[in-house]
Amino acid sequence: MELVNVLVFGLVNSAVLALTAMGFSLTFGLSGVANFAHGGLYLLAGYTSWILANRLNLPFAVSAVLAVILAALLGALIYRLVLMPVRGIVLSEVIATFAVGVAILELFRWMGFVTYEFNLRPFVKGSVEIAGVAVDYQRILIIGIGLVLAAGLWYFTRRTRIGLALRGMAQDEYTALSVGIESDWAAALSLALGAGLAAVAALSILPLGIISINIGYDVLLIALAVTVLGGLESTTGLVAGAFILGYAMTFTSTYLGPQWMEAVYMAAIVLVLAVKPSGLFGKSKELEERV
Amino acid sequence: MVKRGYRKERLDRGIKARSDDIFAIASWRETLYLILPRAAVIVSLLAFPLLKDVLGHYWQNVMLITCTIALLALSWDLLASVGLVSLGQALFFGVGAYLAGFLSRTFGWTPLLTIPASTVAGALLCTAILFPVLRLRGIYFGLITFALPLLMMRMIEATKILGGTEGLSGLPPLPDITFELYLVITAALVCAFGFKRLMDTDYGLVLRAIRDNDRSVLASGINIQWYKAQAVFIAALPGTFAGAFLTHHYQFVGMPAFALDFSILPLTSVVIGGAGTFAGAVLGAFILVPLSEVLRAFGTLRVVIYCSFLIIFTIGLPEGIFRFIERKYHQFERVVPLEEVRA
Amino acid sequence: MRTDPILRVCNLSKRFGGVNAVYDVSFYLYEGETLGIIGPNGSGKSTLINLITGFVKPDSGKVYFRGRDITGITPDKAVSLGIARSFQLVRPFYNMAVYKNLVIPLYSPRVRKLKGGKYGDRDEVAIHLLEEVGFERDSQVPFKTAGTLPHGYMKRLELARCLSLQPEVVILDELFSGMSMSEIASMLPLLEKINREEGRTLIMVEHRLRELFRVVGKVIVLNFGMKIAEGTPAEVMEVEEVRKAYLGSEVEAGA
Amino acid sequence: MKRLLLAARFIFLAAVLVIGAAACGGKDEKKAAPIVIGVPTALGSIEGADSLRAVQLAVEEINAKGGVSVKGEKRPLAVVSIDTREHEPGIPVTDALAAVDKLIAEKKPNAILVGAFRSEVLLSSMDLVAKHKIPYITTIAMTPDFQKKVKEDYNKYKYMFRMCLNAPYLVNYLSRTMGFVGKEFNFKKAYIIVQDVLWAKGTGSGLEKWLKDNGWEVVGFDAYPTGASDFSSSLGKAKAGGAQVIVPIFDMPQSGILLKQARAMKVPALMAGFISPAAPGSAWKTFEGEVEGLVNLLFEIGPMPVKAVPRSVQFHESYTKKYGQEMGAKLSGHGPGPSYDAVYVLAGAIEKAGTLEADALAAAIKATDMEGVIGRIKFSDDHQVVYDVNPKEAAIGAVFQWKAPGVRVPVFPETAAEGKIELPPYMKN
Repeated sequence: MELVNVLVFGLVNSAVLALTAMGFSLTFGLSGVANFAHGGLYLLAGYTSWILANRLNLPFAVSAVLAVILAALLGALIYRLVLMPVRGIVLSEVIATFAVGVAILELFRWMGFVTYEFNLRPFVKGSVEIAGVAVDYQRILIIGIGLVLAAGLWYFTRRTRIGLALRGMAQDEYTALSVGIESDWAAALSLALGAGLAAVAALSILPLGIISINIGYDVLLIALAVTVLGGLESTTGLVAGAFILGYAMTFTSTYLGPQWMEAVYMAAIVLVLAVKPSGLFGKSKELEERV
Repeated sequence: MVKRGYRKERLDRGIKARSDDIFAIASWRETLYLILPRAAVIVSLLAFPLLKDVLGHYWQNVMLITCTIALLALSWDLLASVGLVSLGQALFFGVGAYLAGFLSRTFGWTPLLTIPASTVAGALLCTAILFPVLRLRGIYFGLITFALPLLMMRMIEATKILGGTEGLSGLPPLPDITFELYLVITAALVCAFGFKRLMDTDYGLVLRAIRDNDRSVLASGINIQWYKAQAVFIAALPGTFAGAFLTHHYQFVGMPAFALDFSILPLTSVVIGGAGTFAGAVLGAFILVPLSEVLRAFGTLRVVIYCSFLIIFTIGLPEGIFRFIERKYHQFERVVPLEEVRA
Repeated sequence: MRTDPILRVCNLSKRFGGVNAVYDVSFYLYEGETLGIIGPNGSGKSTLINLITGFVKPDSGKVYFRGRDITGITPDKAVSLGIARSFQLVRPFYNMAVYKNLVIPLYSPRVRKLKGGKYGDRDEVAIHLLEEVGFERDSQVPFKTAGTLPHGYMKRLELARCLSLQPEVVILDELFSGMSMSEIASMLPLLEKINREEGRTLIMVEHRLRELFRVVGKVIVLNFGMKIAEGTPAEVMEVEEVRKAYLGSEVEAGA
Repeated sequence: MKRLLLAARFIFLAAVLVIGAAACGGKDEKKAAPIVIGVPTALGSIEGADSLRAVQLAVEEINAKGGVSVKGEKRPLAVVSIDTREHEPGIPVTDALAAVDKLIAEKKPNAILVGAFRSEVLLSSMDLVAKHKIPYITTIAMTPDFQKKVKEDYNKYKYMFRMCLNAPYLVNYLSRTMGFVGKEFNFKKAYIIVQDVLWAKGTGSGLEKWLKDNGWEVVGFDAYPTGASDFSSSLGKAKAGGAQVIVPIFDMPQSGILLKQARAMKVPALMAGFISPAAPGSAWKTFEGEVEGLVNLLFEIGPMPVKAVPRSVQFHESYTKKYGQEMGAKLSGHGPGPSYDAVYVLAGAIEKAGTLEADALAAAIKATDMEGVIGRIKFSDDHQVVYDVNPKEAAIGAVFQWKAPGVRVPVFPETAAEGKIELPPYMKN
């Protein structure tokens, strides 16, 4: 019973982590930009959907679609306005996007989105019993969405022409130019796709609780943790990282006590990286192998 | 087609101290030209504590925090010149802060003893903590260092050591604010000029070489890990000092000593000021911290405005303010008629 | 009765992802000797050097230096013992002045132990070394940033870096590639001086066989990671396998 | 050059923004030498923002009646606030203290109300306040160490008072609730889930001790780090262990997940404790009725009107009138009540002392005895307002239960109760 509980919710937690980090990982894999505005975009989508549904009384589905589109547009805009002038200076990219993310989050705080009333509707209500453990449909849906998106992402970057070209560009711009893709356009697209994925994640995960601003900061940390553990640019790594952390958390929480959850989580990252510095599935950038 | 017009021409004044080339200072005027900017900074910083009646207690406190962040920024800049990009300066700060708290709580030492002791011991401890991950490069090293302070925080929270979530309060204070100011300002100045001098020696050359091309350094018979460890130790010194110092200033140390702000602020200071110059790091801190204080008037909007400034600076002056000023100081512009250009 | 060989390589092997980069290679070299390592592209020459100098750890086999086991030693330790190498793809410290490039090796524990030296002194030593490898006297070249050097000069800088370490064994990885005939011609006396007058043991990996054979007394030939021949240049070129492997690949490369 | 132009344009835009904001932000309405009340707290937090609004409400009321008389002269009250951002992750204590410092140095407040949000900020700002000798009434941070420190060095810290309750009182309310539940429904098994912060853990372990002493079985006691977003392990254990009551003690928004997850996992237990998002009146709508049956603490009354304390009803009405129906419904369960009262305590003390001098004022505050929103206000020797169960004798917190169709029914203490704890619908069949 307890084991079933751990297995089921470990899976749920892994899916939540994977979904949360997916947008960040995609953007990094396609354009090499570490988008530290990820958390800001995530919450932006959540709040936008809430405002549209509760203030303008739009149907939930419409509000969700609009929120995803808005996040994607903003992602592209961030590239155009903020990232393009500092393209290639990694530190400036990180700081600029981090500042954008914090600005988004704190703008919502200033506008008074700090109270406890921001609740997104789950896609489906109710729960079902799996081997004696009751799980709600929303969590099962999260697993499903996570799986579908991860598979889609893998297919997109490995099998489609445009995906391959985009990925090629992250390594070598000439290749991409020869396929006829303009570098800036592609990078903007990768930011937009990443932001869109962040929005999808927000709309499926946020209904589990209520929306609050500090979640935005946590989301960025989760995205970093998962992708670093798995290897920054790899979809397989993303899934592996999410599973390791998700189950590590659930196991720790059940058998060691929840207060150890984050300590174990952090220790796992530090340990993995100390042994395999570029993450589980990342391309190694160690000295020995560059010679 | 023939275009006529004027263009601006930039000329180098050609007076620089300690460049890679051989140089000679010819006259008093040129000596003054070189020394004046440095002297002005040192004098005005050292004069600051004397103005306590004019500026009041609050701005003195701001000065303390500014210098603290400047120290952490200097530490960041030194690490970066060996090629280690840290996203976790809070580690140094927190280790120093907690060591000072621990030493004075357990052994009852005075701050005059705990500060130097925890500065050195803290730097050693940080070096030991970071040693296994020194072979990581680029963003991976950054992300590990990002995680380490958070890990420390969680460890203290989970194990309840060193006061757990409550922290240690009621620690002994330093004599008075003037003393504190002189201590921290001197530390910042010594680090800024000392680091600059250090990087100009052959030793510093080796450190810079490790960042540029570690393969050749290795083939030159130099143990990279060992030199990186030394660099981490040196870089940790100002950080642990800052932590120990603020612990005694506030007579309190707690989990927020590992707070994200202590990682982010130094980093942004360097980016604003200009990396690799040390003076830029200090300048950045002296812009960002007071700016953030001035912006307090805006309440919760403050952070948004602050972030906007940050974005503008990073986009507008990617080389950093210090390099910009330096260039302007060493060059003069004049307008010359444009030669005929055939297009 | 001679002493131990200065360098002895026994059954060295290394696999990269299922491919034998170096397989069961053995040779030895006495102090003051010269050795050429030749073979077609991808035959494992550079890997062999990486294995000896510690940049890559071997899967099996041993390396001895003056009878002492140095298998899997770190590169900086190898230098400390007196084994210096150059790289095929030269990457100097682009942002530093040329002579400052040499201050780095001059700062190494080996040189400090042998010569001492302090800040400022090393600059002079560096400039002197540069003159030795053929940088014109009194020119401004040593004071330019290394990134602006033409390729031939970069190669010489790389050689100067090796020599600055006062090594007992000098391993040069394709020193001549990218150099003009006249440049190579000017290098040959220098190499002879290093070997004959200064008594340093010399190992050269080369494609330019004719020039190589003027310097080295002994040659080993690699193909697909395996040693297929060993001997004096004349002996080696008589071996059928060598001619086939070498000419075959040359033809392929030409096609 | 182009880049510079770009930068210049951006800086210009930013300057316009700043100046514009400054123009909007400036609100000077100085009359004859107002008495300045400083409010340094986390204004971005719900507790901090509501507390500031409550203080402003009280100040307006007092000013409408002409102000506070000091030695016969009627002087108005003025509020100056500063945001300390304490509630945000990654903000060091030093930053919050710098804000307090700035407020003191620049606005020279005669007294400070509301004050620190986090316990460690409260503790570390005590020395600062002692140095400046400013009467300080704190209404949010709850650490028991505050009283310990006041007791240890009374002369130094005598300017500091606390009007919100602290952990021991919470234990008292919760244990009495549990006593009632145990008797009424014959429950004997409880599961405690707390946030891994000082006050919550303190409350949790205090309650655990009481439960064990009174014949309960504590099935489990888990502490979750702030920001945790999955509670499946504890809920699973609670369900498997047959816990009849789950005691959650959380003041983070993510505890909303706990509430929803307990329903999703069909845990057949009564929830009785503190979940901050479930405290305001708007929670029924937010959680779409899933809060039904939840027994929740209200740290201090005021945000929820209790008929037995007329001032609380009055407060709620005037708050709703000033800030609107919606704001009234969102009022935080912790902070606003005592913050509102603190202004009246201060005003009363000033009139009684007849001076703004700190020592006299502190003594006058210490001697306070008045009817407030939170009940009867009296300070103990260690400068903590006494909380108990009878609003005629002491300040009270309250325990309420969410009942259909979305009302909060006070169920404890008996003196203020308007209903009884009932089993939620999911436990009835």
